[in-house]
Parts: sequence; structure tokens; C-alpha cells
Amino acid sequence: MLTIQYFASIREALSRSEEELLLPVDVTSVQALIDHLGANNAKFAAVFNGDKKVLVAVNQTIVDRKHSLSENDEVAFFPPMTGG
Amino acid sequence: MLTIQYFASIREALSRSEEELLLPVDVTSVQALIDHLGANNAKFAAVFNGDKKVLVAVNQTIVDRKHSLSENDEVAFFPPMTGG
Amino acid sequence: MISIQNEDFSLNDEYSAIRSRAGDAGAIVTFTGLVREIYGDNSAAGAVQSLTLEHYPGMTEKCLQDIQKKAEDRWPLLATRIIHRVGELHSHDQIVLVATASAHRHAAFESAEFIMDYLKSEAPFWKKQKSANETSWIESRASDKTALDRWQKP
Amino acid sequence: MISIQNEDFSLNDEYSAIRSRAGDAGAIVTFTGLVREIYGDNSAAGAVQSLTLEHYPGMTEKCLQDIQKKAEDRWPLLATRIIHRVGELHSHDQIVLVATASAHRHAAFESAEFIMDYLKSEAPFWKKQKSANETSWIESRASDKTALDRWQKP
Repeated sequence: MLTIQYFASIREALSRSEEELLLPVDVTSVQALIDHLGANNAKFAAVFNGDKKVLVAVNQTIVDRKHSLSENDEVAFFPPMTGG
Repeated sequence: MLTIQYFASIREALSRSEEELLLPVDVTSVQALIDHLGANNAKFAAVFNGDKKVLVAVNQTIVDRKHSLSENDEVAFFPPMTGG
Repeated sequence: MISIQNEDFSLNDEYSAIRSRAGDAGAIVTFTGLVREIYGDNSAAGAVQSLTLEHYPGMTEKCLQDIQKKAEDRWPLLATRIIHRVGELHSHDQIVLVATASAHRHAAFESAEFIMDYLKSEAPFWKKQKSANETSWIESRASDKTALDRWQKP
Repeated sequence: MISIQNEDFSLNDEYSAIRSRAGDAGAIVTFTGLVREIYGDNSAAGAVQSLTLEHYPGMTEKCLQDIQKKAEDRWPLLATRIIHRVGELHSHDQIVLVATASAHRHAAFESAEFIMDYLKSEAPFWKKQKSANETSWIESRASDKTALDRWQKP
């Protein structure tokens, strides 16, 4: 089971903070996951194709969208950081 | 009256911390003052011609040895600073 | 040592702790980040009433440990301390503390600035501001990304 | 604000004072210099028992004010504080404090390091160390002179 977490402005725009997903066999990369999530959700597609940068972490490490996914990965989507 | 102060290792090497001097007419620069002071004092000459750097301040500003002197100047001799 | 916490921190307690932990340190640098009244140049929004800090539990700790390790690999540090607050904060509140101790001042200064530069760009914290007239997420600044460049030169 | 004093100082008191003086500061950097056990690599001399700091009263204050002014001209500082102790000190004692406050971290870090670099090379303080086996004046380090180079590039 894939865990997906959303933070900050992404969490608010999507009105969700966390969900679980049984990874479809053809979803093997971060980009494929984004396409999959956006396919049935216009709000999701708008956030990911909008002007604002969306970062992705897999297992708590920032990765690019070509990164491949495995069953049980922890995926997170969030805007650029603004701590400190 | 010229005031002369000595600090740190220079003060210890010369065994004096402060003295006053009526500026002789031919002593118009720091270098001339050093020569004047060293003329009758071998210890003084040794310190000023030794291996270790001696800095000079006139009226509390570091100057070089060509700096010209005036009656009532405050002159100070000391080694490179080691504060902080 | 790293803490993510809602509570405020005491610079004095942290300084005393690092001073005793650091042994023969010659230099201790502390950086404290505070909540400013106006964020960005968005003065039309009015003074900031509050700031809410969200983070990604788990990844935050991992990330700060990585940054701390990078600093310790690069400079001869005797002790380091990072505290970052989360939750709701107000004007002039303390947000973040970085403290470093080393034998000499250069390492203490550089490593504290390095940790802050990386923390700003890489640690998963997000600030939302609530002012008199609006609520908005603070946008990241390009200058925080370029601040990393100086550390990445060969 | 500048103090030359025999007494120890409290980082906490100075931090609180600068925090209230600095108004809308976003960043406060403090540097504390401490007496180390061994000065230089002269380990044969044994651990330092005490350190005596001599200064040039009058010139010291003038010099620190000049350095402070140079920093304030160069960075947008909201407050600065310099304390330097003189007299006899012992291992792990605090010697010097520099604190700077600014809207952003870069100015606070840079200015504190700038003040320390200039203080080391230009303020008339001298340290004499007394160890188990000898008494000697500490020599100035070439690295302290070269530390000024980065501030003097055009």
C-alpha cells in the first residue's frame, strides 16, 4: 500500500492531508502517479499543472518526477520550503 | 609636551609604561623620535630594530614611521594586537 | 542535537548546555530567528497577527540530522544545536535557534550560517501568515536558493 | 553599544537587551569568545593557568566604535553590542561578546564576523598567558590578518 501525504498549500488546495493507494501495475514512477491521481480529479490536475512549483519526496527524500515507485513507498507532495 | 605610552611586550622589554618628552626641534617624525629615544638607550634600540614588529599609534590611530609629529601628540608603541 | 517543538526555547539554557558540552571551545556562535511584523513587502495586508508553522514529521528530523552531519563533516565542530518551533507564533517570537561551538571563530560562524542556509531551503517547514486583512502561505524566496551556491563551489 | 570591563557578562542579559532594542529584527547572531586550555600548539608549556588581557584605554573604545560604525555603514543593522573583558581570566572564561540584529540573517551573520575579524586585528588588546611552565605574550596570527582580506575586496 502506497501512502501519500500532502502539506501546506497543496494540502489546502486538495482538501486532503493523507491517503492510501494500492499501486496500479502501470504506475511505476512519480509522474505516472501524478497522472493517475489527476485523471479522475480536476482539482488535482490543476494543482500539479499550475504555475506554482510542487515538490515530491519519496520515503522522506526529495526526488524528481522520473523517480520510480515501489509498493509501500511513502510519497509526499508539498510547495517549496519556507522554514527558518 | 609629547606623551609616550608603551604596551604589552614592549612595555615589559623597556620597563616603562609612560613618559613625557619635550619634543626636540629636529624630531619631526615617528622615525626621528625612535632614533632619538634609541640614541641614548641600547635596550630601546634593540626593541625597535629587533625581529618583532612594533606598531605605532599617534593620537590613538595607527600610523607608519614617516608620520609627522606635533607638540602635544600622544604616541604609543606596542606589538601586533591579540584580542578577541 | 535537534528538537522540533511547539514550546519556546531559552537561548541562555541552550548556550549554557553547549558551553559545557563543547569542552575546550574558543568560539560559540548562536543564530536566533524571530517572527517579523511584516512578511515580504506585502504591507497592504497589514501587520502580521500570527504565523503558523507546519512541518513534515519524520522527514524534518531526518533532514536536520543530514544538515547537521554535513556541517560536522565540513568543520571541526565541538557541539551543534538546532531547535525549530512549529505551531502558532506571534510577532517577535523566537522561531529557530542554531548554535555551533568550535576551537576557532571561523568554523563556528561558517557552520552556523551553512546550517541556516540549508535549513531554509531543504527542511520541510512551511509558514502561513495571518494578517489583519488576509491569510496566506509565505512563498519561498529565490535568495534562499542562491544562498546555497556559496557552499557548493568546488 | 560598547563595553570594556573586568567583570564577566551574561549572554542572556545582552540577548534580551538587544532583542528589545532591535525592534522588528528577524535575525540575531551572537559570538562568544572563550579562553581555551592550550594556546597555539605550544603544548609543552602545559595547560594555560591564566590569561591576562591588557588594553590601551581610550584607543580601544575609539577603535571599537570605528569598527561598529563600519559595520553599521555596510549592513542594515538594527542593533549591535560589543563587550570585551580585560584583566585576569581563566580557562573557559568568556572573553568577548559580539551580537548583531538585522531584518535578515545574512546581514546579522556577516556583520558579526566582520566585527570580530577587525577587532582581532585592529583593537589594541594583548594577551599574556601563564601556564604551568612559562609566562609569555601570545603572538598575533597571520590568519587574523588574512581574515580581513575578504572584507576589502572591491
